[in-house]
Amino acid sequence: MAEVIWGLATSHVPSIGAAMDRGKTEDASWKDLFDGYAPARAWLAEHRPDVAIVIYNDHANGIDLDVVPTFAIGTSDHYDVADEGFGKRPVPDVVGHPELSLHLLESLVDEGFDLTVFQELDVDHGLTVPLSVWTPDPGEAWPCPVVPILVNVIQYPQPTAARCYALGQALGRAIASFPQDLKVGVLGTGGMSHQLAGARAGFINPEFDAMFMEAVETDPERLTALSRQDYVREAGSEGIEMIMWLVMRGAMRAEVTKVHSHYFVPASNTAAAVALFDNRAPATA
Amino acid sequence: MAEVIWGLATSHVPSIGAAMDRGKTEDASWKDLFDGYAPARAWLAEHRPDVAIVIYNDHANGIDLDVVPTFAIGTSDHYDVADEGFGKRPVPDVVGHPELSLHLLESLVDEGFDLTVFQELDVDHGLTVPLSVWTPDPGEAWPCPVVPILVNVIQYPQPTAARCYALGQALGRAIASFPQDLKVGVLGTGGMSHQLAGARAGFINPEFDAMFMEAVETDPERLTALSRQDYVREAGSEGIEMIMWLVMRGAMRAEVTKVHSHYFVPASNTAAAVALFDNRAPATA
Amino acid sequence: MSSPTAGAPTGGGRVDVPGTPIFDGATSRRGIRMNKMFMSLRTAEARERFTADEAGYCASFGLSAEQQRAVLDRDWQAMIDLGGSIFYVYKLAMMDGRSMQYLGGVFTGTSEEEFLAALRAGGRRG
Amino acid sequence: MSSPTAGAPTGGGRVDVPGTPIFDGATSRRGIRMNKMFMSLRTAEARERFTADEAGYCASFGLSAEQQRAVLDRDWQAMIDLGGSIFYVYKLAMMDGRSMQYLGGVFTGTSEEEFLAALRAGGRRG
Ligand SMILES: [Fe+3]
Ligand SMILES: [Fe+3]
Repeated sequence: MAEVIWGLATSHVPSIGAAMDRGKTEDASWKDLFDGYAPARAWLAEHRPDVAIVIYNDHANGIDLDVVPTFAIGTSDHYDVADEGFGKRPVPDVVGHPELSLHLLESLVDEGFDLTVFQELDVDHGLTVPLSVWTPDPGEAWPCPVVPILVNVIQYPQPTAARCYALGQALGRAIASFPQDLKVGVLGTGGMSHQLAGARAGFINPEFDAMFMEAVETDPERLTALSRQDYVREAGSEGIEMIMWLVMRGAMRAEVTKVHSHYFVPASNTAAAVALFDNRAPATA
Repeated sequence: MAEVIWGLATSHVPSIGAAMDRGKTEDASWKDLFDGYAPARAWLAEHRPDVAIVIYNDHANGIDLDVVPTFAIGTSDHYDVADEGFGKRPVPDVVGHPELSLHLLESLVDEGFDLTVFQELDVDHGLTVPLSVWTPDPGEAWPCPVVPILVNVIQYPQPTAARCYALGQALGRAIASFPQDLKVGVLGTGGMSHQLAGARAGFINPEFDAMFMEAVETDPERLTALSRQDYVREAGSEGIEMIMWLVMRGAMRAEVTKVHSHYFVPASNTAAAVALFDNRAPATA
Repeated sequence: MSSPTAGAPTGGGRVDVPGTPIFDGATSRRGIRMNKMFMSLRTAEARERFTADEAGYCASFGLSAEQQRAVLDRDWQAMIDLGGSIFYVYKLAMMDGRSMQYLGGVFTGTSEEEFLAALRAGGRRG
Repeated sequence: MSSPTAGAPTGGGRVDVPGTPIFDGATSRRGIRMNKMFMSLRTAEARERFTADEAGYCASFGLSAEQQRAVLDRDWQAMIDLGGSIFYVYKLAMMDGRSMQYLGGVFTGTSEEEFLAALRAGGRRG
């Protein structure tokens, strides 16, 4: 059976990728963010999974608005890095894991999650920036194959936080029932608070973010009780994408151990954060 | 509030449309089928809804295999009739009802159905043949606007019968909560038993079809207990599309009154059927 | 583990019925280039280009050598075996003026007439 | 009426927060031609065609007259009001060498520098 060994929550702001691609990580405006990644990266380098599941959303790069799926999964063996309008990021294309993708699809549909299947998909910064946060220097290839799971967070009505958490719980069961022994890392991406448009553009809410960061570790059910209105009001119209962290969290055990977290304002217009959770029961003393 | 006034279950075999388009409905091989439609058409002509919801699947005309949604809804004000490879059917394009579409979408997503939204969609025989079964001579326009709801019945894993029925029940609640007074007709399309490929091609199962026809009226829950394996074995690999009748049935009252039904073998390779149900409580005597 | 969804706990699982091709995810992955090619044949312009150079047209869609051979030879069973969906394969059959009953004859090892007669007699039984 | 789905009964409903555009279904329907045009600008070839004839390019995507005016005038607020999604509108801003902080200044009635300073000071509060 496959096992989730860790969960990594991280913002996927494009400028984080751009700062890395352009060698600006030591600049004054970025150094604290990247220094904050270091302990997570060091731990992750020691805990390499066989496959990673990345929960993310597309931003007008791989999917157009004529088709807007609430939840989708890629089943390909290869995902091209999208050209978002300024050339492809200088990072490797993404290798897929179709066998795991199809197993997850079948399990999730059988549990009543109405996934859309992408057999072809270009992946944008929503997926590649989290891979870069994890692995700054991938060389020729990312550390392992990836299964992309997409969530509609852009067009109302987004799935509820409770539905995202339920999807994560079903995902955890689906992973556990995969017949092969695989170590799995799960990435929940996006957030934290931010708003790009409107008179409230530039909105950041560190109190809400702190509450969310604490609760996602210790009391995720609390976050499932919040409505769309709560998320948009407290986290901003784009901060609602934090519901994707709940998919990751749902796939993990009730008790997880935080390895490291870091919070930084601003990455572009966003409160950027990283939080890494160990999913294996603490070793008995 | 909107109200479902009737449910119409009907096969959507392309040759039924072709027979109508080519004036062959009086031919020996077709006459019994079209005579069987007459009582339903007569009743429907007296019970015209303000909007119709058509549950159907696409057949390689409006959607390609790179994106396969389990459940989807169209939200457009206009759906072109697809050219399936032999010219467009000589029938009107389909007018949409975006306000109802968006209301249904919001209600269904809030109830935990993970719909995909189609803002643009060409509709194929899966949708237009049922409209022709209902209205053989539409003239310039179909009787009312249409909301298309699509179900993946072509690529395993299809949604379960139970999930389709649950979608229908939620659809019924969503219709009831629409703020405008609208009379709604619901069409569940596809079936009955048939199989197009494999050594079992040409398979027809009238006993299963008779059981299904009876149970969809009086005991639909019984049909939700059947597995994918049951449907494919008993109804054929394409007959599984009868799960779409359950979406229609779920949107209706527990007790419905059958107005008319008819069963005919073969329309092409298919056991063709029509079944019309009145959803309004019988008038008190 | 709770029951997460109404309409979920029953009815799932894999399908395996003798004589019945199941168009599942692995099959669809195998056939996607070929099925996309079939779907393209909806337009007259594409049908003309296909007819003018079948092999070149197949190659432009990235079909495997086996798939291309099946298409050029009109080996309908092989198209299904190599990942074709019957709804997509049928686009090519229509182009050739072949009916679904002709294909049924091919799949069952009988003639179109015999297949049609079996349907008219109430269909074949599993 | 039963509870049909875990994760369903809580958390739904409409969203209405002052100063916060909600990209809902009606908005997306209004903006789809314009948003498709913005998305097309990912390729250099499309950007060149757009630059050579902005009005003609807009017309080829079927923008409304108001939408076309908003695009040609770089009226960013109007693009949002007329159904633009910020992620799509941003494709045009990038072409023009404008940052998301520039847009933030436009939306909040301040300069890019002031907007950036507010972010650096911890962000704006609702
Ligand atoms: Fe995002
Ligand atoms: Fe069908």
